[in-house]
Amino acid sequence: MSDHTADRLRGLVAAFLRTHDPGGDRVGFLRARFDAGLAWVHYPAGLGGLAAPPHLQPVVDAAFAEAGAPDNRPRRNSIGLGMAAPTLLRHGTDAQCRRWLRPLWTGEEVWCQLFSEPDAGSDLAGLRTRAARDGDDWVVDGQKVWTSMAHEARWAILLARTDPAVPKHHGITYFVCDMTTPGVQVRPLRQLTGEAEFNEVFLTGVRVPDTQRVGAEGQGWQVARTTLMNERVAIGGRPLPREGGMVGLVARLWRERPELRTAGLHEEILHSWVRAEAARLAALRLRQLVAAGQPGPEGSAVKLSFAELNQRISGLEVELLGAQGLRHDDWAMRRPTEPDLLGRTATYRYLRARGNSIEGGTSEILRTVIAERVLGLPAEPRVDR
Amino acid sequence: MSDHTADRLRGLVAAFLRTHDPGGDRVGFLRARFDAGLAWVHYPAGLGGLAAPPHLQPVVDAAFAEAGAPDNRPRRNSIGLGMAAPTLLRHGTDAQCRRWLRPLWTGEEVWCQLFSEPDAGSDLAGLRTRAARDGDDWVVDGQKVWTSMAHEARWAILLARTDPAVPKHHGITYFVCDMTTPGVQVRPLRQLTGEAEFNEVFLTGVRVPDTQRVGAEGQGWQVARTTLMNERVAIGGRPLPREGGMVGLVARLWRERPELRTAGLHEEILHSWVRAEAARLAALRLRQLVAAGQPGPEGSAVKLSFAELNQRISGLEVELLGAQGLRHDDWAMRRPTEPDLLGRTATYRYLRARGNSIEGGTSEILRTVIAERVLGLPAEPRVDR
Amino acid sequence: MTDLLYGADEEALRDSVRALLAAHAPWQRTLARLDGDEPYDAALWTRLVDQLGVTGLAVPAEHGGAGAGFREVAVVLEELGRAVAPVPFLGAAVATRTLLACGDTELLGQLATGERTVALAVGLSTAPPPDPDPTVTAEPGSALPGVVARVAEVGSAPVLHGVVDGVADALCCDVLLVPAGDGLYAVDTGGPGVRMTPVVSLDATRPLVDVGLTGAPARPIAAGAAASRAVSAALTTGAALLASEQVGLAQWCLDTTVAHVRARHQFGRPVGSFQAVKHRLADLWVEVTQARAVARHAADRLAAGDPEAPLAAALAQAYCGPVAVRAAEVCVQLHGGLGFTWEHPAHLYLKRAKSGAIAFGTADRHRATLARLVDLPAPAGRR
Amino acid sequence: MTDLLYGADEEALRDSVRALLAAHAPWQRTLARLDGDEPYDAALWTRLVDQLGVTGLAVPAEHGGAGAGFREVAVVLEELGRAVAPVPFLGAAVATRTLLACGDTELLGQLATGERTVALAVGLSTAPPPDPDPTVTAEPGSALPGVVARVAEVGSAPVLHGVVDGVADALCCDVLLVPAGDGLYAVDTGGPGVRMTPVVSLDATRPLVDVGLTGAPARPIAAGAAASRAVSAALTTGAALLASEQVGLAQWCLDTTVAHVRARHQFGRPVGSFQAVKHRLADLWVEVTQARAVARHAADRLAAGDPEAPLAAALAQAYCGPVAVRAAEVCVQLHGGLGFTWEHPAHLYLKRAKSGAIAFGTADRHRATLARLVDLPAPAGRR
Repeated sequence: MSDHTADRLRGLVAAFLRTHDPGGDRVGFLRARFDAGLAWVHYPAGLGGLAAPPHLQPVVDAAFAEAGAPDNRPRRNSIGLGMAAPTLLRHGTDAQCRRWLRPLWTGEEVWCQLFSEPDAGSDLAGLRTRAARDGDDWVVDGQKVWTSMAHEARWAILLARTDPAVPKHHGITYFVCDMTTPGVQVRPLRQLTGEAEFNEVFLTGVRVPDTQRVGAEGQGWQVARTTLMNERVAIGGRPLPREGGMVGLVARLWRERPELRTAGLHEEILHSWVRAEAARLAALRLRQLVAAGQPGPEGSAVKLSFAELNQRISGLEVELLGAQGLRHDDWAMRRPTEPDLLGRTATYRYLRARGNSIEGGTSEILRTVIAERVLGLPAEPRVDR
Repeated sequence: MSDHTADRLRGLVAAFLRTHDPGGDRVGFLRARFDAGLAWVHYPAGLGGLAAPPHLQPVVDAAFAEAGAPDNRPRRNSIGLGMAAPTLLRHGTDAQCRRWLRPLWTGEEVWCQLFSEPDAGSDLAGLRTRAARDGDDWVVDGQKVWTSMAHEARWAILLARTDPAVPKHHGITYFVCDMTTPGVQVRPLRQLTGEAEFNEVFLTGVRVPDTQRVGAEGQGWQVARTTLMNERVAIGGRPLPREGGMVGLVARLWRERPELRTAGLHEEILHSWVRAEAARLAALRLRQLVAAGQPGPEGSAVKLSFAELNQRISGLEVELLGAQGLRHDDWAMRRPTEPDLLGRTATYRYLRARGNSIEGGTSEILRTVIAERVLGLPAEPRVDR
Repeated sequence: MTDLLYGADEEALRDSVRALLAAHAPWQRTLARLDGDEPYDAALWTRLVDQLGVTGLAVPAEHGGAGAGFREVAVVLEELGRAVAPVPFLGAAVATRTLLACGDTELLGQLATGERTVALAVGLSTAPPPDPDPTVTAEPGSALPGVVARVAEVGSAPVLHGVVDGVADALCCDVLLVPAGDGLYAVDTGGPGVRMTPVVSLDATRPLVDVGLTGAPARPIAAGAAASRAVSAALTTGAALLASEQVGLAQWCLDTTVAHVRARHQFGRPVGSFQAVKHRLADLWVEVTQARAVARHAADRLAAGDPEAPLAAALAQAYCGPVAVRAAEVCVQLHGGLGFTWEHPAHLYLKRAKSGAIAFGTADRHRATLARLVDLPAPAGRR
Repeated sequence: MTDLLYGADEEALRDSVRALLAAHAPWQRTLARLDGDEPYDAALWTRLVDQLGVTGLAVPAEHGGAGAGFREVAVVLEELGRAVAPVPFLGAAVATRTLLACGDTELLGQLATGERTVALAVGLSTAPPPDPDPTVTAEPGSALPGVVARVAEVGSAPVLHGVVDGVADALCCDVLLVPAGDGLYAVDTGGPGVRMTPVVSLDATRPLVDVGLTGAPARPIAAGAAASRAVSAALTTGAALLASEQVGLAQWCLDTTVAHVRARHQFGRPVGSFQAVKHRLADLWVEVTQARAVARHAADRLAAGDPEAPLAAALAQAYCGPVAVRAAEVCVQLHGGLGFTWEHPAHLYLKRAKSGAIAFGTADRHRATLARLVDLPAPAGRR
């Protein structure tokens, strides 16, 4: 147990704010906050933290927000903050942590993820990208897909096969790849909304120094598992007020446009409202469990049900709009850096939400994970190892 | 092609009725109808038929029904008529057909089915009942479950393992078992409705003459597959008028009891009505396909969707009844010979309908059958052969 | 803010109840009772009251109770739902809320100690009124849900006439709280003019009775708006607490089914290794997880006396009732033929779940209440 | 009795349409069109009209048509749905029904031969009126769905003013049939006072236009109840026929998904060997099978001029619209990341399906119509 308390941390923030102007230089302020251990308070001292309990992080964030301090634009660097940082902390060397964590946290360096491949989606361990040893470097060749932020990222976390002779999970190694290295080619991947949030990344003779290997050679799968778990919690972990998600948009529409109401859609909106509120309370309960030091396995449930809800509610919204639901705003190819599920049109939301049950682990995979890890049901007979 | 036409068969029925009084001795009338080839017109001459096309059977049945002739109480002998008879016709010897088909069709001898076992339900081929050769007889030992009509039946179709040394599907043989043989013990199997439609049957040293074997030794699985397919068609094949099934009961309740109506249940009854009508039209289309000589694979769909509908609609009916839905008629142990899904109370229907997705092939098995045989999807990796 | 967790005291209480039920109310005993004449397990009830003091949990200490609250009552109900136990605890909790609202401390004290068993004489299917505030209705009496009895006087003492059908947890009770006219009355079931006719109930572990009153002597305990508010609060309490029972029931169905499909083999594999079975149970687990949060929220808001308690109760019945039914239906289905037999306990849970989906109003009525409370109005007029 | 099968002529027609579409409208071409300026495929339309005479199918031979009927039109729509083809055939079929009802044989003849393309100027989301018999409404004009234009006169010739938003299959049409005042008028789109503004449509393969009329010269073709009946019949026709398009679309989604999961391997196995995937596709197959029967029934009753055609049409849209949406959603999901890309055709089907769920009224409106037609009335008053 640490001797940190919420009050003590609020005191540290207040002291920090007395010597650092939240309205001054943005990057300078964030660097100083990192150096003061007030970035991730549960990280070790020297790496942005104070080794405090994780549930005190919201206290610190709230205190900075109240003071009008700039944040580190977390949605712009969600891979870096949600996946790369915890993996580096757990599996990286001290030198790696010192090189990468500070500019990652301040947002000076954005990160992306080179995991999925055209033939290795749900079955990520089936990946084919090769990394071959050459002196102090690895030479990487292959193709990755579904990489968000690749066109803005400085660094990527990368999974590549370093030993094709051993069974599939065993020959994979985890690297950090500099996206400015020659041989890294990024192409937009247009999605059904017309725009391209994601990219394909082609790796041709890309040299990655062995010092950028994370974890032991051949241990990449174990290293990645930490990260994949973090991705799911990151997606599902934000707290919502009542009607805070998509259901709020359709509820507002219902209230403001009485001429659209029908008895059938009334039942549907009530069903959706009930399910959204149940999912919200379950997510809140998960946060309370985590805060009480009893993290449960409910994280996968949160992602699964928000995907279903987003799809159901956006579909309802389009039908409720009727004539207007037949119209879209724009099919032009664009390059957003993050999905905008509460903005744009209902048709955009409906289409974009289809991806919620595919990205970050398909709903099918999540159900299997729940069945096996939570309920303890037996795995299927395996034919691929 | 045969030269039978609907008109010609109606003429034969008319001629038969001129010499046989439909109001006279019931069994005598039915025996004569069988002998005239007007029982199953698509069966061969001498075995109750005239080798006519199957779609002409309804013409003959309608003509007899119009004349007020007695029927053979088909629901009382559904295993005999739907499963045993077609199997005997296809796989039985001439002597077997001549011995069994006539009293089966007239209803003088009721049949039951000894297939399922406590540990072999969906995986029927995993059955353990043994039949060992002893001279001209087989000696059968084992336990069977879910046998309807066993307490009234004279004969049973029986699957037993005759060779435990070969893989599971290969060592099974198909027999006809006389239910009056010593060693056959029938015990009621009480179900969740409180009554016992079904039985457990214990077979202890039961002697079955080899002349009652159907098909070759070890070929029982192939013989049974014919029968199992027939079971599904038999369950789904009856034609229904609009609102002819359970949906008619709940629609009548809705019309007659306006005080029970709520907006939420209105949507639910409309959804159910739509699904019931869609299922009915699909079943009708299947009949039209069969009549046109283009039998499709839709039979499994019919059974699957009627099970779902019965469950959904009876559940709705109980809720619509409200206070009255909290009451049942009687939990006493009784011995009905068939389910009465349109009689008794809504609570009975709700409970009894739970079995619709289990009996005669679970809904899970049916979905797998559709996926593999209709859609051509690959089987799962098998670990049991 | 709402507290959705279980406190240490609540966990200790759960352990005690579960241990007592495991020792004295295995399902085999409950099942055997169905063919007997005594649907309630009087001995079990005595143990719960005497050893664990369950009827006193929500009663303040100064009136002889434990001074805990409805969060604790909800925990007990989770365990009773898990065991589908045939005891009149839910009815006692509803009666407790009624008496707390009326301020009838004497009867409350007797209820708390188990000296007398009390039930509210309202049909089990009665929903809380869509508007929990009776002041908006014109006639005060019309806001009393379930009013079917009328008041007369013999000398200066009131007597009641009428019938109340389908009352739960009343079969063995000593006192009925009867809404009649525009008031609420206590009627001694051992007195004259009271006839209790048992009903063949869908859920035989919660047997109903039809109550007939023919000049039954009655003691007024609340009148007018106070009576309306008491009955309304009682029905909201029933709806909120039933959700916890449903969570316990659903969890049992899930746990039992998971255990079964792990053990049962078909096609040379555990049934639970088939993906469609796994995914169905994963979806059910998600629903049970959410139902637990929803039920906990309803209990917590009830215990806090929050004005949003009716909203939380409506949400609880809109969500948890259907989840419990689905859980019981999946339990029967995935047990295959076994789940369809009388000898397996699954049907006890199925009948309790389906009965619970009607108790205190069906889910659609609670959705309609939510529509009012969260301003999602029905379309004006007909479509 | 209703005939739910396909006749030999219908199968031959299907083969011709399918072959033509395979040769001239592969999805790659349709997809590429989305980034261009011409959403409709005029060349494909010309082939369908000239080589196969699709616009004449439902027109009697004496007016220059093929004298087939709406069953055959439905077969063509199944194939167009299967190919998500960007041609204005559904609109032409609706216009045909309008003109048949009005008895305007000259325009009908021009439509049949393809000399002129005609569309009914009503927003695509307009549902058939719940009561198909306009005599029950008090004002004759009020029974005209989609009326937004008004009639004026210049000299003795009528001209129209107003807007009609979101009209389908009108982008390239020569003649609009416009409900206005209490009549129905033919307006030449090449004439003065007509402005057609293209809409960014959810389903870009069925592009909508907003029609603006400012003193557009118009020729009356029906008035009063006859006009109402014509528009009502036309909308019922649209609802009934759209179901066949939806069946074709759903069947493509099912077939394409089955092919994909048979070929795609993950975890060393075809994705289609996983039980949850198999069961989901089996359920979808059951739904598509039923949708086919329902759509066939609607086309057959329409062709037969049965008084129950409105009931069959309402059933068709209550059932087939949601099935098509589910099929397209399953198609995207089971294609994984691939199905989410612009480069795979799944989204063309998804957008057509979702758009179709609104076209001619959403499923819930059709359920409400069914409630009237089969005597399952909504609860009186509010809950």
